[in-house]
Formats: sequence, structure tokens, C-alpha cells
Amino acid sequence: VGTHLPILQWEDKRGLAFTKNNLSYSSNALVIPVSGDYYVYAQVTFRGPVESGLKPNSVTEIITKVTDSYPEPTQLLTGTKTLSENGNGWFQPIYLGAVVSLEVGDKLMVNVSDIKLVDYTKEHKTFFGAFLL
Amino acid sequence: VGTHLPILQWEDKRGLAFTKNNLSYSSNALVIPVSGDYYVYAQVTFRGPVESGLKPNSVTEIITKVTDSYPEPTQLLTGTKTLSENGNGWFQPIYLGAVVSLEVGDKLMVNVSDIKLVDYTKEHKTFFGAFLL
Amino acid sequence: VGTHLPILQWEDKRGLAFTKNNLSYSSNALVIPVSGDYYVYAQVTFRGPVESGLKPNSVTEIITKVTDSYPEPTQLLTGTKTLSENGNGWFQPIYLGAVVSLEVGDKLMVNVSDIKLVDYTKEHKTFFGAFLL
Amino acid sequence: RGACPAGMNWIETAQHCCPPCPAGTFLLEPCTSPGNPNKCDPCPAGTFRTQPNTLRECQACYECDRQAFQSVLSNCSATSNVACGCEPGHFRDCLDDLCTEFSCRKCQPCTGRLIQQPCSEAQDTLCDSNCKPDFYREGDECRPCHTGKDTCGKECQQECG
Amino acid sequence: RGACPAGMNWIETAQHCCPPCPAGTFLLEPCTSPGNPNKCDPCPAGTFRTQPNTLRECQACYECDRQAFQSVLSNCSATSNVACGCEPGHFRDCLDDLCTEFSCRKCQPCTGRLIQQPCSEAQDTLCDSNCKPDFYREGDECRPCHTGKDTCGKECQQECG
Repeated sequence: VGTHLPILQWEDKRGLAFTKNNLSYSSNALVIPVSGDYYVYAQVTFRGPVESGLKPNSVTEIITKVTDSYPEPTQLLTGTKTLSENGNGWFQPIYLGAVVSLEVGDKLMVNVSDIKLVDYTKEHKTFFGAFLL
Repeated sequence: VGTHLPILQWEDKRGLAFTKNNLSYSSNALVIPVSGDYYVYAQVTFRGPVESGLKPNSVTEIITKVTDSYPEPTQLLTGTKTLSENGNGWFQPIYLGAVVSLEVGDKLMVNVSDIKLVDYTKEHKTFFGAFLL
Repeated sequence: VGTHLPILQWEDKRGLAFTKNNLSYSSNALVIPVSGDYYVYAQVTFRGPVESGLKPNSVTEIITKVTDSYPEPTQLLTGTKTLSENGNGWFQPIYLGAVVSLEVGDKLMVNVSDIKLVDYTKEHKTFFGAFLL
Repeated sequence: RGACPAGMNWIETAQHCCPPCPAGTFLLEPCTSPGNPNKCDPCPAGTFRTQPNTLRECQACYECDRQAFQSVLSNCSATSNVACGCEPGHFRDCLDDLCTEFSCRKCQPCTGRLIQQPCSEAQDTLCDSNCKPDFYREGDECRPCHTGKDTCGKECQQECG
Repeated sequence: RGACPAGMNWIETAQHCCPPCPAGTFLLEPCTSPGNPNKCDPCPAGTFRTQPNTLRECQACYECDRQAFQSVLSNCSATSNVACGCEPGHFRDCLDDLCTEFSCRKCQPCTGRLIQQPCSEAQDTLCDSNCKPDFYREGDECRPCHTGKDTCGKECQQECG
């Protein structure tokens, strides 16, 4: 559940983006270098309407954990909101953040209900990160 | 003042939930073991309409501090939003988070405008936590 | 861009507000005392309609960084949402938070689309802060 | 990180490859040597694991949304999450195309009409477009001909005669 | 913090005043003495700096919103951000009074009317309020007089005669 939703890809070097303390980003996921409690957060700005897409009645953002040793991903944080904007242009940020216990090698990803609705144009509107407590 | 609003109860052992460094959860509150500055956060996903309830025009989430030595609770963080969804099914997350100075023995609770509107069905949609800086 | 938007002023001493570890607040900005990675966050509760103002179709909150040595401010985090509430009273919180790398002397400010729409009445509804990781 | 033979997982804390615990349990203590196998504990009430695993905790069961007229189709067990449906007289109003999230809405009654298709979990009742005998159409409602109360208006005479 | 002469910036890590790197570059290594100047590197692809600076990284370029029918007016360069406009046949629907954020909406076609002002980046087409010759008004639409298909209704006869 949730993981069949498309996964967002991230830019991890340019501008405000950075990774350090060997928290690394590879194939769409933040890879956990050291077991411990992390504050994990992500904001996705959704916007529409997008001509081709149907009028969606909701947008969803899910931070998911994948562990090599377990076939099913775990949904860690979910933000889901119905849309009440009528036809014309709308946009809507969803922010999520919380402390989760992670093991070395765990991978963190962000799934969204519809990639076409994600505002990817500015790094300060859609972002994703984590830090060890 | 917010505190007459119903208090949410939390599950602190199963699945993603955990408490450690003797930050403990008892009778609906996180109990602060050591004085200091904490980042406190909570997300509540509200959803409706709920047959019995009237059509609410807003939802509110408040993180409150109760101190044994003072009769009145203190509102630390408040997220309140009007609802513009017409009749049919709607849902709406509210996230709150900030640094607050707390004393040993302080209790943190989450109040909501209407418990019947809280989506309690999945642990990754409604959550509450704190960590010492 | 973004910085031509009005800058919010903050109260840094009364009630829940505090600054320490010589993170200081002067002329509308948090001043960074030590270079490093900070978790920066802010929530602004917007509310309307405000008699004088036109019906705004959106509200925006931007956390901006100003560096003495560079003439243009940098937009760090942006939360922007269209309003679908028709005419009568509405309110709406926007929360932003993320880790950013800052240098000693950098200044952090919060810009908003329209100061008249900001609910400044209660410290637990509109707040701004940062802590060093 | 040691590479483990097929079917075994690397346990960081024990620096050891161990076989997974069976579904419905979680890894309490990892194996430390061939002679000293894993200690797997059953998932506590209210949690589950659908697959063999070397995880430190089980997943918390979802709950069915009583307020939204959901009903339990199958309870949460040690190896499977709860499954929710709709209470009788309600159908699923899916909130996304995979219907992972849905609310249960009252089936429409088709007053004064024949039922083309009864209400089901997946779909609202399908009412016949025209009215039952002894009923007349007013706007998109079907009204009974003889209620004795109000007089028989224009549409009423036409159809009830 | 040392005060630096005009045109020089204080570099905390080097505890030194250094001249800024030119626009389009960023400060890779600060100067450590008059004889040992800054090491400035060009902004990597996809980033830019519009001004001389002693910053450690360049700003990430924005992108034009393909999905919202935006088009690139000028590409991002080492010294300037991307500039976005609207694809032909669309106009800017500003989402704030400075139009920093906008979506591109289809220009209205003015079927059956004369165009007062053609569609532009800044504004939708301005249609003439009354219908073109050989068209008649029905509601707020202008319909062609002779389509041969449907008969000529009340409004049609009045205007098409």
C-alpha cells in the first residue's frame, strides 16, 4: 500500500541541497549510514490543474522506509488532503516531519499521489531531508 | 481557552511508536524527565463528514503544557483551519512543531476541536512526539 | 524575488519567546552566531477577509536568508497556498521547516504575501525559530 | 557489512548473518552463533508481520473508521492487517483510484422507482430512470399517486389519471 | 570579526578579508594572504550567481513549469536565472500581484466575434461584445446563421432574417 505510488527523484548537490556525515542519496532514496533516531521531514508543493490530468479530488505525500531484508516497504508519515479548489489554478504545500528509529542501510523515499501535480520548479518549495538526533 | 477541548489519547508501544531516554507517556500526556529545550511536534489528520456531527466549519489542533505547580495549562502551539470542502468526503492534515523550554515534570498533551473528526485509523497519519536539543 | 514581500517583525523576549546560545534577534532577523547546519522553522497563521484588502486568491510565507556580503537575499523555504474559502471568515496556518547550512552573520527573516492577513494576536499561532544541529 | 548466504540477513548489532523469524513474529534477540539461534517473539496484540523478517518490531494494525461507517471484514491477526469494508446500507466512496482510502456513504433509497441494481460494497444503488406504477414524476422525484393528503397537481393527473 | 576595506569581504574560516569572486563563480578557497588570492570556481551547470560574491555555492536555477504550459524565455546561465513565459496560445494568469508565480491559461477563441485585442503574454484575448456579421446571439454565445443543420430558431431569424 502506498508504495505503488510514484517515487519522487531529488537533486542532492546544487544550491541549498547537500548531504553530509555520509548520509547519502542514491537511486531516489536517502540511505541511512548509522542506526539511530532521525528527525525525517519533507514538503511537497502540489499545483494544478494540469490539462491532461483529470480533476483530482485529493493529493497525498508519503515518506516510506524500505529495508533490504524485508519485501514490504513501511509507511512512516502520510499527509493527504482533499482539494476544494474549483477549476482554475490552485497550489497546496504538504509538510511532514517526525522522529523515527532507523537501522543502517534503511532507505527513505517520498511517494506522491500524482507526479504531474508536483511543483518541481523551485528548490525552496519542494524539499526532503533527515538528521540524526 | 484551548484546554477545555478534548484531549487525544496515544499508543506509545506498538509499531512506529516508542519512548526512550525516560521521556514517558502516561494518562494522555508526554512527561518531561529533564528540564531543557525540546522540539515538540504533532500532526493530526482530520476527516469528515461524520454523519452524526454537524457540518463543522473549522478544525483545530493545540499542543498544550500542564505544570503541576500551576492550575492553568499553557497553549504552546496552535494550528486552526476553516473548511471549505462542500458536503462530501474531506480530509486535512495539520502539522505543528517548534522549540519550547520545558521543566522536569511538565506534561505535554494534544487537544482537538472535535475528537469524532480525528482519523485514528493509521499511525502514520496522526502522530505526536518531542526530542531534547 | 520574494524579498520585496513585507518582512514580519517578531517579539523575542515575552512569554514562550526566547533566544539563547547567542542566537540573537535584531531588526526583524535572527542573526546566526556560529556557522553550521540549523533546523529552521516558522508557522504563520493567515486569516481574512480583512475589510480593506481585496479577496486575495493566495497566501505565501517565505523564510529568507540575507548575507552582508551578497546584495540579493536567498529564498530558503516557501509555503504558498491558494484560498478556496468564499467570502466569509477564513483562517489557514502554513508551517515550514528544514535543515540549511548557514554562516556566522547570516540573517534569517520571514516574508509574507500580505501583512494585513497575518494573525499576530497569539504567540502560539504564529512563530519562528532555529536550532543548531 | 558481511554478505549473507541466500535466506539469511545481516544483523548489524550482532555482526552476524541470521535466518529470518517466521511471519507473525519479530526478532527479539539475534543469533550469535550456529549453536545459539535467533530469539523470535510473537507480534504483541494489535501488531502484525506478514512476512518472515529480522525486524525489531511488528507493524501496528490499522483500525476501521467507525465514524465513517466502516466495518471490520477481517480482524488484524499476527500475520495480516485488519481489512475494512462498509456497514450494511453503505457503499465505498473511493478517495483515490486504488481505493486504499475510502469513506462509506449511505445507499440511495430509489423511493418510487424500481431498483435496477441493488447497492453493493463497490457501488451505490442503481435506480430505474422512470417511476414505479402508481407514482408520478415531479422534477427528478417520484411521488405516490394516492396520498389522500394533497390534491393531485398537473403532473399527478397526467400519470395517475 | 575584522572590518574589511570597501570591496572586500570578511571570510570567517580564513579569518581574512578577501575580494569577491566575479558573478557566475563561487568561492572555492578563500585568499589567505595578499600573495595567495581566492580560488573561484565557475558555477556548475544548473546553478548561477548574478553578483560578485564570496559564497560557498551557487544558487540552483529555477525550472519552467512544462505541465502548466510555461515556456523558456531565456535559459539559465552562470550569471542569470531561467526566465519563463507562456507557450503560444496561452496567457499569464498571475497568482500574486507581482506575478512571480503564474500559470499559463488558454486564450479564449472569440468564436463568432471580432477580436478587440489579440491574446498576449500579459492578457487574454479581448472579444468584441456583439457578434460578427452572419452570426446571431444565443445567450452569451455567437452562432453561425447558416449551418444548414438545425432550423433557424427565434433568435436566429431575428438577426439572420
